[in-house]
Amino acid sequence: MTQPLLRLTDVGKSFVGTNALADISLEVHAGQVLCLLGDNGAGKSTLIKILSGFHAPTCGTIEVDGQPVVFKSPRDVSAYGIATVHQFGGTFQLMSVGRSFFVGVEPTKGWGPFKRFDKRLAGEIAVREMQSLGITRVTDGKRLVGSLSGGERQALAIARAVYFGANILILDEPTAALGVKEATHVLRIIMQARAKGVAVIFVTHNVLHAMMVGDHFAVLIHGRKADDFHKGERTREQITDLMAGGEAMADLEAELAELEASAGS
Amino acid sequence: MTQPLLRLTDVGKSFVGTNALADISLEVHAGQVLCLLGDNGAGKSTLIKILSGFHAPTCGTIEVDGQPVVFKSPRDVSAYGIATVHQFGGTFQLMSVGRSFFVGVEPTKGWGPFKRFDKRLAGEIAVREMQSLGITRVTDGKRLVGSLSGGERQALAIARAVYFGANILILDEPTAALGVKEATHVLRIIMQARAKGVAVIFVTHNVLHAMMVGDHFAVLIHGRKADDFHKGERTREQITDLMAGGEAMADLEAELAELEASAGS
Amino acid sequence: ASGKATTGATSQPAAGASSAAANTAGSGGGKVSLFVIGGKSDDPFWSAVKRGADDAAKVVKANGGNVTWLGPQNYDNLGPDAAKLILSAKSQGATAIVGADWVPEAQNEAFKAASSGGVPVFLFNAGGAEQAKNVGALTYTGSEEQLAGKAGGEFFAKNGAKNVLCVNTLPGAVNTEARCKGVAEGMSGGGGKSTQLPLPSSNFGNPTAVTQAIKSALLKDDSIDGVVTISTGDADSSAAAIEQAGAGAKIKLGTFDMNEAQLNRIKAGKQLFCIDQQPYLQGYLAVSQAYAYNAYGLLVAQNTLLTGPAIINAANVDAAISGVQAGVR
Amino acid sequence: MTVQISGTARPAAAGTSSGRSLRNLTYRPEAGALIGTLGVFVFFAIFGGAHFLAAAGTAAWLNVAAELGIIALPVGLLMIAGELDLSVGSVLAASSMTLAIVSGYWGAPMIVGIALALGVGVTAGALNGLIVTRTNVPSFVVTLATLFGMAGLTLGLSRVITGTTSVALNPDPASKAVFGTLIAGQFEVAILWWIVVALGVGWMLQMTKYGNWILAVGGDKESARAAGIPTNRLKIALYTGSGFGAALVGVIQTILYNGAQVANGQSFVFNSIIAVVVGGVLLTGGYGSVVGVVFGTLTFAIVNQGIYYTGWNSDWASFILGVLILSAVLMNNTFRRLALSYAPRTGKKA
Amino acid sequence: MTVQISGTARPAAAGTSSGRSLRNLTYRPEAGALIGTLGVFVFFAIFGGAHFLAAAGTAAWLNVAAELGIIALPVGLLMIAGELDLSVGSVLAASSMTLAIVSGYWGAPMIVGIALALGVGVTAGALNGLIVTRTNVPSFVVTLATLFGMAGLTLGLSRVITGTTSVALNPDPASKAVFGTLIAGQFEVAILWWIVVALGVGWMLQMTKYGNWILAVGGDKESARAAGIPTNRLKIALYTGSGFGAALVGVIQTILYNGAQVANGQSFVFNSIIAVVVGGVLLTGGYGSVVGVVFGTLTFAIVNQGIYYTGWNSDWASFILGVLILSAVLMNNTFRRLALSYAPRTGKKA
Ligand SMILES: Nc1ncnc2c1ncn2[C@@H]1O[C@H](COP(=O)(O)OP(=O)(O)OP(=O)(O)O)[C@@H](O)[C@H]1O
Ligand SMILES: Nc1ncnc2c1ncn2[C@@H]1O[C@H](COP(=O)(O)OP(=O)(O)OP(=O)(O)O)[C@@H](O)[C@H]1O
Ligand SMILES: [Mg+2]
Ligand SMILES: [Mg+2]
Repeated sequence: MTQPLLRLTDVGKSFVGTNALADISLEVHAGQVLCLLGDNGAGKSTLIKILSGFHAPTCGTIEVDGQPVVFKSPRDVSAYGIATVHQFGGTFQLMSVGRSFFVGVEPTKGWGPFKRFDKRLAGEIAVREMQSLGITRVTDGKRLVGSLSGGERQALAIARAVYFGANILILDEPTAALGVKEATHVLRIIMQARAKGVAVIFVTHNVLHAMMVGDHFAVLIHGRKADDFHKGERTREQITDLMAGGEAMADLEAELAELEASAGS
Repeated sequence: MTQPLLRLTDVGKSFVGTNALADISLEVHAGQVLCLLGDNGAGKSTLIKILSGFHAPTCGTIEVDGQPVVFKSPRDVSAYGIATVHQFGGTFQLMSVGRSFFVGVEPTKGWGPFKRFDKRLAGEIAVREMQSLGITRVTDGKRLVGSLSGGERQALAIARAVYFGANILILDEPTAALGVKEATHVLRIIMQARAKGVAVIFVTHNVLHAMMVGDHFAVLIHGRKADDFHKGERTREQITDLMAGGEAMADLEAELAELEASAGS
Repeated sequence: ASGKATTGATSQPAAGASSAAANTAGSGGGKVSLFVIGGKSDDPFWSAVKRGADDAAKVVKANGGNVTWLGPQNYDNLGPDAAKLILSAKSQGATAIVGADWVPEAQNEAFKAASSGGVPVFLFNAGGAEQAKNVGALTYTGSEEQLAGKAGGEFFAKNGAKNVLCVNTLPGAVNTEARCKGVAEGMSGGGGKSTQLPLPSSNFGNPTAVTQAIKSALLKDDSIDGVVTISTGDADSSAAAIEQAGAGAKIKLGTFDMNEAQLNRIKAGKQLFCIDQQPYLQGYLAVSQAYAYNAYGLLVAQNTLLTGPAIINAANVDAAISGVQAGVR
Repeated sequence: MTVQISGTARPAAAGTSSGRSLRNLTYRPEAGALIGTLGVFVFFAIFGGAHFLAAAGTAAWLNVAAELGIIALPVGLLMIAGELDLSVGSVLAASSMTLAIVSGYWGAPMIVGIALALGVGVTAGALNGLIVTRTNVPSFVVTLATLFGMAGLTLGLSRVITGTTSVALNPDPASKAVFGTLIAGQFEVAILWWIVVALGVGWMLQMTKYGNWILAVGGDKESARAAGIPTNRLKIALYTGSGFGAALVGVIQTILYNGAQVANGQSFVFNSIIAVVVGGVLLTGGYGSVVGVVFGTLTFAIVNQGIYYTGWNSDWASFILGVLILSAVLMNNTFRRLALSYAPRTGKKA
Repeated sequence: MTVQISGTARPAAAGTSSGRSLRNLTYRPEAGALIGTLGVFVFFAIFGGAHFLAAAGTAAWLNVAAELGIIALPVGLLMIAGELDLSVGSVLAASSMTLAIVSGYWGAPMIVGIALALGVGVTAGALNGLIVTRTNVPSFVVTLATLFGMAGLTLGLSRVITGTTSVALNPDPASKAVFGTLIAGQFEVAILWWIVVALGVGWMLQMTKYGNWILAVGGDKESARAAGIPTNRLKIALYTGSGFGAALVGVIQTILYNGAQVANGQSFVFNSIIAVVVGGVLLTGGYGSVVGVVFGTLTFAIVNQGIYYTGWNSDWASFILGVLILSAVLMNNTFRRLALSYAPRTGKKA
């Protein structure tokens, strides 16, 4: 097999009094989608924050392209062509769409001391990228983010990550606040990125979304990697049980079906 | 048919420069689940905020049990046995679970000037109600909300609404941040409430969840009611198209399937 | 004035109180513990008072006693804060208290509690003979704000001023109000008048805002032919304001207190006078008296020692400059 | 001015029974404040010597604490509810001038003057509350504007009415006894008032539903409103309370010191905020306790007065104050972090 | 102290072309501030008469504005980044005493004194920044503590070194010309410094990526960090800037007035915040502009000085100031609400 773009070996993270993550080993390959699954509080976001340089891991090593690296800050990480959409946040209410899109990676024009932020270009790119996600109502890069709807904001964050995720694109529950149409657009974007050879890490609680785009699956339970498999190696029921933290969902679903039946009668 | 518990007639809401909602007429019956569907920015949360007394409608009338009412504040509304889980928020980082659960409806003991907030009772009830939602790891009502995981917090808000929603229970995307197990618990709770004769209004972007628990469906597109139907009157494809704001999702899904096929090869 | 204090130790009231042994006159110097209640420590005027007190304290320390200076951190709550300091001094076993009586209504009870509790009290800087009598203090050393103001007003009038502006950057504070009131009194005695220019706290400590405010007042009313300020910093601002208003020839400048910059101006003919209370002397004499009384039972024959007001003008400015350079004026 | 709070969910691996009770202690907001108070007390007990520990020394800081505390307690409630009140300095001055003018200058009965003085405070507080809730202008700016505005109004009116800025008052024995007496010749009767206010405010915050409302409003205003709390009325009531507290201190000082000055009171603006923050209340709201504020007030008063007992050059008083404030707040932050990671051992049933 | 912002998504139904350019105007943060400045100018032009409009009257408020502006601009950047700096008052005093002592009392060359004075400001600013970013204590508390601490340190050291709290300085003509001259006998050279600082800060905020960083950090600190902005280094740099601004004003005043006093500068603490907030900067961060801060500074200076040209009794100055501050901020809030509901007409291509 080819060299993985990103390799984690025995990565762990403790907070004061909490062991959020332990012994995580994973490989992420170019042109593949890794779905990160797991119950609430399983440690998915914590892992994402380590990969984006937001948290430093307590132990373990990270390799990019076979070279061991230490991510010192999120800024450090973006130099590797890694871009992340975090579970919450990532947009700035009172900034324009164009400014918000390019926070931390501002395009400049001019040279030397006269180098300046090219706001017009920023606005144009931001609007173009959002429209490719199906958001057609945003047409002015100077519009304030605070005037966008929740879904439009989420789309802005995703568009940004897609634009800058040259090598690795990390999405933490990107579709949670999106409607069906917008969610489908995001899935399409993921597939397009994969086709371009980008490695994607995709966190979701939606088993259908996961099965639709995932090539490779990793399941976290209580901060540990419980399973790790490829597309087609598990049934939907098995995956659902794993996502529920290893509990058998069949009982609960049966109970639900029963309630439904009794109500429907 | 019986008298509806809640009836909206031609309700509308404008913000400065925006017509968020117009001409909404709806009926909510005891023992039924009304699913409110619609694209991002369709106006679902705005409608919910009107029903919870958070916003005043710009026009239209609201009747509870056949009596016209004007909701002056959220406090006013809770007197009718209506409880709401809003899309975001609803929990207080630095308060204990017990205090947070009972904000605004504190249980008291003692009498006269010595009437005081019964914190022990509050903690016990809060923990008990959360456990019935499948959250077993929270066992102390004095624990601070800020130390709960995202899903646990969402569960706390839902448990609170379920507890106080004597007549009408309103849930705005309650399962968005939840794992599969917790989401299933919430669906079960909705069915149990319905069985007890509570009227439920349930907002979701998940078509499966909607079809599983909904008795009656209302779809908003651009702030107007586009469709209104009962269980079984529409196919899943029709519902999906409606949720996408009236656009045909088939094309997009076909494109997606194609991408998936080409990737899978 | 009464002759109460003139006969030394015998005038000591209620000497038989519980802690009297350590506090009565003539304890020999070993256990002397003097407390001085003075002004805010970053105030240039009080800086000179403290310098005098510190110099006097050298003698006290050389004889095994000690002197402690207590000052409020600001003048925002002057009466109550000062009263608390007096009680604080008493509670620390002061053998004598030297204090300024800025707000008699607020402070007198505390002073009385000290003097009637067997701790000799010496007033200085503010209060005057009348309050000294009221609180049972042995002497008063200092000037009086209103008297000093009156002297300034009279000096203005004598030099032909008709309409004097009294710039008050701490409006509402008891001592600064008294200064301006005194100036008005002195002016009206000489046939002129004086109005106050109160500047809000949002200008305090910003010389430019003070300068420009004074300038506008001068532009607004061109009958003004004299400006007097309540502190040296404000005098610098006034000088700039007069210059910028283009009225250097017409408007005479005076100030309460002094430092080198003012004296240099007087010498250069750009300022008329400073009203000097000789703050160094206030500190020095008051502490020395308290020490002499505590240690040896000695008491000066006058119960009021006036250290001012002295007017410093071109005639006597050279002596004052050398004093300033020594840090004592 | 945002405070980032990081949540922790799982309990620490293990803990002995005594370990648990210790954690219960650190879990309370006042724990850091208590340690701060003890710290400065021991500090000055060592450097301030016997006089600091004697009755008179104790009275010195208790008196300062009492007056500050009567203002800091309602201001603390406001801060827990997420708002600031900078106007207390001018409210104090306005109410004490009112009393001095009405009962001193005009010679009306004391009771009338006291009632009007307290009325001025309540009105000013309600006005602050109305402006803050109606306009959504940040309370920092609103109360800064009323701080300036009321100071100007007090100065202007006093001068118009009395021609001066300092008015004397001869309180009758009854009001002297209630507001301005020295118990045992040392201890201000304000200490009793402080205790009364602390008990009342403490009961309200800890024991009644209103306390829960205050915590909720400070934690998340929109969610609190959604949960059915009348947030605007609550805030107006809290502002009224802080106006009342400032006016009460104005009355006490005027009667105790037999008169009022226009410039009085400004030092309470920052000092009350310092006392509250040192007492463990979060500046951004939603967290704090009355016991903490009481300890914060004591800490401030001990530092403020203790310096005079050390015999050190008082030039350095401000410097020491600055350093001690910072240390005390750092201590609180550590404890708040511990509190957030508090969770009971899983073995125990709820 | 939270500000609730409600978003609006859809464009208003219709608008003429001139309506659109008007909305483009109201959409900028400085629009409210500009109207505030014009308002108070017209007000005092009417009530202040010819003297206010003459060169001397103009110089009066321009001089005050210039010095305040040199501090308000970097403080404004900090506030856009979501932090406060209350310590500027003491930094100003410390730097001006440094210059007076080094070049006046000790007689070192002016250039050395000026360099050390500015160095004191930069160091103090960096220290603030380090403490704020390292400890997560709210900047209000940290800079309040340094405000007290530095004031005490300046007082203590001045007295130890010079035995007094007021030191004279005889500046050489060169430094007088650069920092402390009056152009045309009226206009302080500080006005030019203010213009330089405003152009520099304005260029940075509007034109460079650092401006984008500042807006982002103030809008949401955690998201900004996640987006790769070195938030801590940025904040330390901004604190250094406000320390430098305060020190520069200290140098200017010391040279202009030939000496320094320990107690100077405290009025800048609140005044700079007022100027910034009146200039349309959001107290909670994330929104504001340099042009707005300049207008806010002018508004404050005009009100501050204009009162003296009206001939009204200046006892009421504080009162008028309070009322005008509140009106100006209310005006801004209205405009910010309009800005948030701004959206282009849908017919137009981006
Ligand atoms: N900053 C922190 N401090 C302490 N504990 C934390 C912190 N962040 C996360 N945790 C804890 O670590 C665990 C894993 O959290 P994480 O956010 O990674 O879960 P997740 O898998 O993303 O869950 P969800 O599906 O709800 O988003 C949780 O128990 C959480 O409470
Ligand atoms: N307070 C407000 N001020 C102005 N416009 C608002 C406000 N709240 C909502 N809107 C606008 O009203 C429309 C409806 O918003 P709403 O939040 O009801 O959508 P929604 O259906 O809940 O969407 P989602 O599925 O993303 O939650 C949107 O265009 C939104 O931008
Ligand atoms: Mg997560
Ligand atoms: Mg919604």
